[in-house]
Amino acid sequence: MNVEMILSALPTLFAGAFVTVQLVVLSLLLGFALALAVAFGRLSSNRVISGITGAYVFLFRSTPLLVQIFLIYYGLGQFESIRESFLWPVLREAYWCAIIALTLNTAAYTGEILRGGIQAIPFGQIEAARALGMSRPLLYRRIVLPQALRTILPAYGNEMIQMVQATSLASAITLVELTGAARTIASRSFQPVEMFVIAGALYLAMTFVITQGVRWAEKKTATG
Amino acid sequence: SVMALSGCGKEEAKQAAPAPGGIPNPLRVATEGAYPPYNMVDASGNLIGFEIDMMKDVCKRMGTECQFIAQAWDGMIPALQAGRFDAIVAGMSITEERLAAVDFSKGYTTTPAYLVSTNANPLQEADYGIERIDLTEISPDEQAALDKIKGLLKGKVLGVQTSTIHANFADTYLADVVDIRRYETQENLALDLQTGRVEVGLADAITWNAFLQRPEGKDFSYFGPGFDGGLFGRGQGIAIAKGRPELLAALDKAIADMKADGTMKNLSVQWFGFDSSMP
Amino acid sequence: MLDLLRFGSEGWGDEIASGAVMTLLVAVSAYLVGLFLGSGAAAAKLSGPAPLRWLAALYTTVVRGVPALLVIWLLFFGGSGLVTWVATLFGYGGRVELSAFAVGVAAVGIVSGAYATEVIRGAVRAVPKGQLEAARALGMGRLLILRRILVPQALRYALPGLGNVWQMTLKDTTLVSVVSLAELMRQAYLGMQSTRQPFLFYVTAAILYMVMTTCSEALFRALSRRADRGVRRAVSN
Amino acid sequence: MSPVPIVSGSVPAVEVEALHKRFGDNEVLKGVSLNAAEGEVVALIGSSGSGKSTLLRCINLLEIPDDGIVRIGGEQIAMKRGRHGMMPADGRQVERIRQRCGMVFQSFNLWTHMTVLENIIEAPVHVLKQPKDQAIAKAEALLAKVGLSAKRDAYPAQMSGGQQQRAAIARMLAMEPKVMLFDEPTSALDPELVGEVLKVIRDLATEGATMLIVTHEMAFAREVSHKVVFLHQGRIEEQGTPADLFGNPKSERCRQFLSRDAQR
Amino acid sequence: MSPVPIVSGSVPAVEVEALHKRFGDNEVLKGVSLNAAEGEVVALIGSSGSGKSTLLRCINLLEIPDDGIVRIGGEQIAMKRGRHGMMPADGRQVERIRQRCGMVFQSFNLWTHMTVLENIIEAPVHVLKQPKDQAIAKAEALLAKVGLSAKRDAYPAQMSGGQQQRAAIARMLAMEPKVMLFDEPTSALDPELVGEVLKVIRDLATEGATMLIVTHEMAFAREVSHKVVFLHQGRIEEQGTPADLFGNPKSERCRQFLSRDAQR
Ligand SMILES: Nc1ncnc2c1ncn2[C@@H]1O[C@H](COP(=O)(O)OP(=O)(O)OP(=O)(O)O)[C@@H](O)[C@H]1O
Ligand SMILES: Nc1ncnc2c1ncn2[C@@H]1O[C@H](COP(=O)(O)OP(=O)(O)OP(=O)(O)O)[C@@H](O)[C@H]1O
Ligand SMILES: [Mg+2]
Ligand SMILES: [Mg+2]
Repeated sequence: MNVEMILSALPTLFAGAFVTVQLVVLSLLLGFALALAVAFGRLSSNRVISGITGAYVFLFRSTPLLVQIFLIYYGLGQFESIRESFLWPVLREAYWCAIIALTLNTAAYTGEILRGGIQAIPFGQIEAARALGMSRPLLYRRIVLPQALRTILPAYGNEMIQMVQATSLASAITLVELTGAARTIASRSFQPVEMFVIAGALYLAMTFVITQGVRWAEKKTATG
Repeated sequence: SVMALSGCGKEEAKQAAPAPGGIPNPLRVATEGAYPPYNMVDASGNLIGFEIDMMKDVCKRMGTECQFIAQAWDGMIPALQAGRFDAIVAGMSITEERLAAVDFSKGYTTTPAYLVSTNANPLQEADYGIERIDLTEISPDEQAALDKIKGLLKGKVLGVQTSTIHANFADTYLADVVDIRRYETQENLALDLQTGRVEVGLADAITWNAFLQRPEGKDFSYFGPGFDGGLFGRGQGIAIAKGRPELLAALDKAIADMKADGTMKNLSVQWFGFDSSMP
Repeated sequence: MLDLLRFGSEGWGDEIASGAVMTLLVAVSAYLVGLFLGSGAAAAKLSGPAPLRWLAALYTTVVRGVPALLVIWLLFFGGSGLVTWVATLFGYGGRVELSAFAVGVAAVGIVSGAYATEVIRGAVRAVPKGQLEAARALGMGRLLILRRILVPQALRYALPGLGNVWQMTLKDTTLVSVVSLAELMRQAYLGMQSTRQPFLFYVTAAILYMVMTTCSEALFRALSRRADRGVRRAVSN
Repeated sequence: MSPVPIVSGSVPAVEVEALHKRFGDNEVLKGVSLNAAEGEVVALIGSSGSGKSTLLRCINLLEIPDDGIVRIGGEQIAMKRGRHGMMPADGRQVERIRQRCGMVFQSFNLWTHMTVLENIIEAPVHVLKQPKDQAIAKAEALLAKVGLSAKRDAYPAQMSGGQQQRAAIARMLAMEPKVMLFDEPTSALDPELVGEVLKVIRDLATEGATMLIVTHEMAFAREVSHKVVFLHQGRIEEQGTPADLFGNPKSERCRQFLSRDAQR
Repeated sequence: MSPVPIVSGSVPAVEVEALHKRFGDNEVLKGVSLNAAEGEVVALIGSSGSGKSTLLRCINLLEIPDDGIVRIGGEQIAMKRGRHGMMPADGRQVERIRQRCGMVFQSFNLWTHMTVLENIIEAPVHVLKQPKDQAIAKAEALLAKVGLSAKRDAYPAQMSGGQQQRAAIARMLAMEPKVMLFDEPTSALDPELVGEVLKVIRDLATEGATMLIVTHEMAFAREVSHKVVFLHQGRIEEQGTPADLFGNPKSERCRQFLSRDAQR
């Protein structure tokens, strides 16, 4: 193993890892916000709203993420009208295409998880809040979501970890994130194993941070 | 596919016991089946293509029987090392990187690499003063043309297919002037040429021909000289696990014979439309 | 153009269909393996002795931490060696070759199991304590409580998460093409590369995946309805 | 001992007219009409399943009545015809009315993710927008009143049945509602604590709060209420002052119901 | 009325010796010793939070005591030192004992995914391996006895508090346990139903069942029990026949506790 070569590769790998972290954090944040809307949409008594969100969830959960990334990056780029619209400066960039695709994808899965968590809340808990005159938004913010989040923590941990893995697909649209960086160096340096071991360790570290975070949150929300 | 671990698992490279004389019968040959016209699958699921025909001939000359296995590109080299088959014939270019992991027969085909852009691009108009650049030994003329190309490409976005000799070439010769984008497949590179996200693409002539002949490719053309030799120099070869000299020698002999009696050229013309066999 | 999808030797229909069958076979078997592993690991995490808990934590962290493809490769290239080694311990001499199908199912199942673990663990935690106490107070044994009370109630909380894991497993089957299993995506890719009709083949594959997911969604919904019997919901849909 | 005199009785604080409610085929309320003047304490008695809880739940719209009118402080809850029968026309109005109309549940329904103190200050801080420290001060006073100061930071799962019930009462009192609905507020309490609750209810009544109390303890009903209502199979079979109803029940069914108690 | 005479008293059906239980810093049971002869009905009274529920839960090992001995029908529950303090040495033994030792919970804990009938036949069919039709026949008889025949196929969420409580009692009775632990079995019941439960308990006592009953209703305790035990802050402060304990309490604390009830 060539230590010098590995040292010289580290800056590139870390730069790639930084892009990965950005993708994960941004798409998780945006995705969660969207997921809330999706979950509420699915639970809405308005048939149109629940129908639309249902279709969205179905579409994004039933097709591979890679296909979604491709469609957003290559598919939308096919249309002359999009290339000439104000959207193009954003859609032109692989970075934003990746964020959009990852966000839409995680929102569909997270929305489903959230819906399950919300529906699992015991009836009486919500009634008590209603009886005290809480408005719907307040009820959701103070009672429903805190309790739902507690039950969905493990499942949402899964989703966050899968997002870390999923960012590697962004290398398919030329983004040099961690996997992309490792590949590029590997194909130049003839030392693929070392590169992928390092990249793997970095991914594992990110996963570890998430699992520990979930464990911490679980402990913190445990109530007797 | 997330990671290409080509070259991984050297330590487990224990081959199946070699047959007497070192030539197994049948010879298990892996191919991708998705790289026309080198290798592909027809509508009834049969493997066909230049390499399939060639390999059948090679096997006949070695006095053995070919048994083809269709295998995704990603797992090929590790599976070869693990002894799951004896040879890979999949349009695989002979590169230093791969030579560290496996042995290659002599090359059987080669094609020059070309740059492509839209017809309207000013790059098309420039005079490069030379048709071919042989990277094995770069002459002053060739160096001048190379410098001119670098000058004109400065600041532009160049697309290549990832982990290919073309990517290596771009890394070695152009990395300081262009922004290199890496694509999983040639198809994707072609798509981004059309959207304008990349201005210039680099790939081999056979691949470009297929694109330029399609309706989407009608707005695009080659420009500048073709590149071969040096980095590109070794062409495509048959990969086998390390430490099987008899098999390697037999493959080399069969290929040399096919080149000598014109079989290779005929097959090439039949499948590619021109002679791309290596001298 | 649709001629390309005919069955028989002129068309790709039979190849695509066999790919879809292979995908389903691998996915269903792997999902079952995953549920089995996931239940075991969740049980270990919830109430196992310390060594088992650590083992389960290691399993879920590592397997979820590295790309699924890597797990498949490790099994594909390391699995035969391991099995051979075990076989020699039992006095068997030759080399054992694992079938590609077994390796593919095992690998995807191991990944699926790591995710299922967390879903199941969360669901079990969500079952109100009183429900289990009532069963214990009636002298029901651990297995009986598990079968009659815990599983039916935990299913209510687990089904959405398990649905997600199923979707993931179904899509992870595309990775088994590296062990030369001709699943749907691989067949579509072959057809596309050989005919240069990417649109046709990708759309066909996508539609087939959607058919599979539609059917499985319906199944999960039916299961959910059954699991939710007797539940009074303040939030419904 | 007998209940405090009613302070004011000009406008009925709660008015229910011809209320109907069915679950599937099962008609649980078959036209119930009921008045409670301001400051009046009404005890609801009746056998299990007679619809007492359902009646309370209909009054603050936790259950949507199929038919009938509910007025709180003279304000009628506007209803409209929805997809599945009737529904409230104005969500805001329902929220506003619920703020003035507190409820203690038969099964307590404390929020499991909050400590007792958090349970109590939740609605004052977030619904009434009281400053947090003020809400805490009041919550602590209430906890002291119901004898739960030591359990301030315990979660519901860590408390005994009686402790949960008292916490639920404190949670409602913190909102200082004008109308209070109690669903068996003393079911988990020992005689000593029942006495405490009785005292609290008397105090509240003097301050003008109107109360509807479902109870199984006839002695408690007799002591606490100005009016007793006997519900039977979804109908009001009889109502009157405690003295009248307990002393001299008119309907056969009511006599029978009370006889069991008298035997002891 | 007074309790039925004890049929047999040779071997104590339940024996508790020096039981200790703490939750964190809070010592809830501080050395409780208690006997119940076969066929004896023991009423447990005491203020809220005094440890009554915890004591019942320790007896059938739903809560693991920190120290002390529990014997059921003369059989001592073997304990060993485990990871977190004490634990039962033999899971089988615990299951066997629980089959003979039924419990009705303060919060009912009916299984929400099963109808009332399914709740009742669950343990007889799967634990005692009774034939299903036989179990159903018996369940229906029990439902009739507690007045719930109409709710046979209802889910717990569709029932009133009193209906749930009666279903929980029926679920326990279906196992025909020798020892029965009741945690406030009448809290949600009206006087009429309390009378019914009283009758059931008397019948069971004549048949030789031993019962420990936590209750807040002193009248009920007086009528149903052979022995009354007053628990105060985790200790048994006083015990005796109902006549003695209610008529002439010795300890100051007990007198005070009972005085509230007498006032009414
Ligand atoms: N799981 C627990 N964690 C911490 N404290 C607990 C737990 N369970 C009970 N306690 C505490 O133990 C004490 C006794 O509780 P227990 O339920 O035995 O009381 P109780 O006598 O049944 O009262 P009640 O009549 O109100 O039901 C209470 O102070 C309670 O807060
Ligand atoms: N959500 C529901 N679905 C179906 N039936 C219900 C529902 N809620 C209540 N019921 C039925 O309505 C009837 C009245 O219930 P309610 O809870 O009002 O009785 P209650 O008078 O409060 O009795 P208890 O004294 O036992 O609490 C009961 O027969 C009950 O089974
Ligand atoms: Mg009720
Ligand atoms: Mg208790």
